Amino acid sequence: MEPVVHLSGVVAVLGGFPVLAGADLDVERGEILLLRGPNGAGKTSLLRLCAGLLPVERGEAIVLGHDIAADRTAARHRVGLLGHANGLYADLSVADNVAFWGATAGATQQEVAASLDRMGLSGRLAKVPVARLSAGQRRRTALACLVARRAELWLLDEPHAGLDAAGRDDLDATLREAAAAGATVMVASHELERAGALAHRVVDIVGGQVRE
Amino acid sequence: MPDLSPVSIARPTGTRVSRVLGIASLVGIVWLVVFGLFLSPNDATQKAGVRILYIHVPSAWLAYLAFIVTGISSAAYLFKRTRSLTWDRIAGASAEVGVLFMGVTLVSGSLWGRISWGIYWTWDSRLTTTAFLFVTYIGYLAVRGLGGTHQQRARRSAIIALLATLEVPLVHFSVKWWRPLHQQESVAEGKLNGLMLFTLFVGIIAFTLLYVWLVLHRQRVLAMEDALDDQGLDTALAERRAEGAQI
Amino acid sequence: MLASMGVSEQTPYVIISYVVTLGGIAVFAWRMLARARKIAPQVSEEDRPWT
Amino acid sequence: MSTWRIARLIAAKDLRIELRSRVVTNQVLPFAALVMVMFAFALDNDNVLTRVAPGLVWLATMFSMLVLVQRSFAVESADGALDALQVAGVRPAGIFLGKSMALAAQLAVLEVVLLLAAIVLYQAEVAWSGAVLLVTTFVAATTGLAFVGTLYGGLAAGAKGRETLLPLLMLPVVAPVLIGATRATEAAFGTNGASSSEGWPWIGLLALFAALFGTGGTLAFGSLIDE
Repeated sequence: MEPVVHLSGVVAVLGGFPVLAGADLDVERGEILLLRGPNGAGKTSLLRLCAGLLPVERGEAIVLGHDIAADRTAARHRVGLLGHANGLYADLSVADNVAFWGATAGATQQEVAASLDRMGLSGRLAKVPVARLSAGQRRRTALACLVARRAELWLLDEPHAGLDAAGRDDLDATLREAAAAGATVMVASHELERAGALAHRVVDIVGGQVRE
Repeated sequence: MPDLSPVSIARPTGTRVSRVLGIASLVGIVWLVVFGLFLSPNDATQKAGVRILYIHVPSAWLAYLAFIVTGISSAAYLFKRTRSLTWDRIAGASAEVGVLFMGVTLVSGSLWGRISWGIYWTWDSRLTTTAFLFVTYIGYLAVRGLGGTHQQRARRSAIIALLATLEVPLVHFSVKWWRPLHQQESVAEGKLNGLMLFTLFVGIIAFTLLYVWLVLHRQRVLAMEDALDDQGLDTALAERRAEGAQI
Repeated sequence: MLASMGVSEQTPYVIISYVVTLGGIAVFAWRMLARARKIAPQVSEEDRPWT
Repeated sequence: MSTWRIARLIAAKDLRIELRSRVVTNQVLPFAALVMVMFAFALDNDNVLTRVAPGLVWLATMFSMLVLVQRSFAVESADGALDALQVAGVRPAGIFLGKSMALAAQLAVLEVVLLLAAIVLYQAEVAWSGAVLLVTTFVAATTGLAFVGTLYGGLAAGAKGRETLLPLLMLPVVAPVLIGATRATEAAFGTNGASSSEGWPWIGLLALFAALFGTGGTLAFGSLIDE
């Protein structure tokens, strides 16, 4: 079967600096892959490249059957990214945010409600503006948005950061469910114990390259 | 006389053709100064003021031509079959030269207005459009400096240049209708005698050659700067890979 | 020089307009060529197809 | 998802943010009113004020619009939402049209307030015969301004020094709207003895302007916001 993500000799540049220096990586469908490595190794860039935010300077990059080196917008609607930023609107309530991001992917009201439930955000908390939430609660809201979008490829950058124990359990369970349902998950994390138990496979990112 | 000697210093971006162009435009400028300041007579009504026109009219004409070239090159870049960063660099080089020419045009025009009309500025449609064009293309150059990859820069600035090109007629007509009783456009071409017309003609030739020479060189400097970025990437890539090998 | 032009109160305006125009272009050209000379040694031959 | 549906979704989201945060009501509108009062201080003569009232209304609109556009894209870039919209595969044309619609709605409120300020503070007189022209002018000018604001706001959104880049890019471009809308409003007001028939040709200019930037933005917005 064709891999969901296929990178071969990928070079990507940010502000003149080669954040990725010839990365090779294949990720299979249904896999949970952990990316680990020191700060500045290129984990975030790899995820942003797969999401079509960072252009491919050289090399071959296929995501979900789309050649994103030729057109990096091609695969976007089937990809979900949780980056360092949460992508939330601070003035809107939790429920409004999840409803908006769900709607961009055509989610129904039931699906939005289920996503809120999944991340423990239903009830009183749903009506609170994001601006008043703690960092962990914002992370939960962003995850609920991601769940509502039902992406085929999940890209998560330090998803555990800021979450409490219950939040981490919810996150891990959600990722396992998604992978079992056929989604592919790529996680960049420093929480090696936690994410290592979750992942099917671990790769190291060093100096903008991937080591198995 | 300003020092323009292209022969001695043009080597990095010079070729035989550009050297011939450079010498020709330099000779043209010298001719223009000789004819414009000394040999041509004073005008009956404008007196010495007419001498400003010998540089004002050519620089204005070339400024407009420069922006037309920017518009055409931008369209050529956006058109898939002719997509090449060379078009983008020609557009950028031409806009820079255009802003330069338009800047000096506004200065020489104001000085001419001061001695012919007694005022530095009037809200005549031609002047106002020119001033807007000047500011618009300064904005275009700012957009070119926004960063990103070469292709991103090229796409973004090509779109802005095309929008600017389409907007110029709107500005022109709105200003024209805004002031229906605008100043007579009194460059008075009909009243110039033979030697005056010849001087103006020399000016237009000299400035056209100068424009081509400037854009040719500037475009090559931009190409070298782009190439330098790409070369920097190769060294940086090697360093980045070595950083991986250490661990 | 001034005699041949017929010196008048207009003369300074004429001179200034010539100096600004030609001087402005000269400064631009000079800086452009200086930049070219500075970076040319760092750029390889094949990136300078005109040479 | 169709471009039109995504545009409505984004416009509704922007307007809801505005209803919750009240930045326009609590900050931009008072700022605009303040500008009108400052004009009165600077042009301390009732006669002058009445004569130039239409121009001042549109000038205040342009300045306040800069604040509105900055705000419209600050909301998107504060927490990476603009990136998220792109990753979500939302069509740039949809983002452009949606944000333009929301901006147009906010501009419309702003313009009504400025118009009332001109009537109250500057003794501008609106004749009923000019009402149709006046409404048409406001609709055409607002559409064009919303398109231009969104186009250049999106371009400047990710840039360094966006606060200064936006006015540099936008103000020269909106000059035809300032001229056209001012002349058409003068005709509608009957300022300086202008008759309302003089206003209609300007509507054509405003419509052409809106069409140019509406088309340009719909086609090219993706390339402009892509970092």
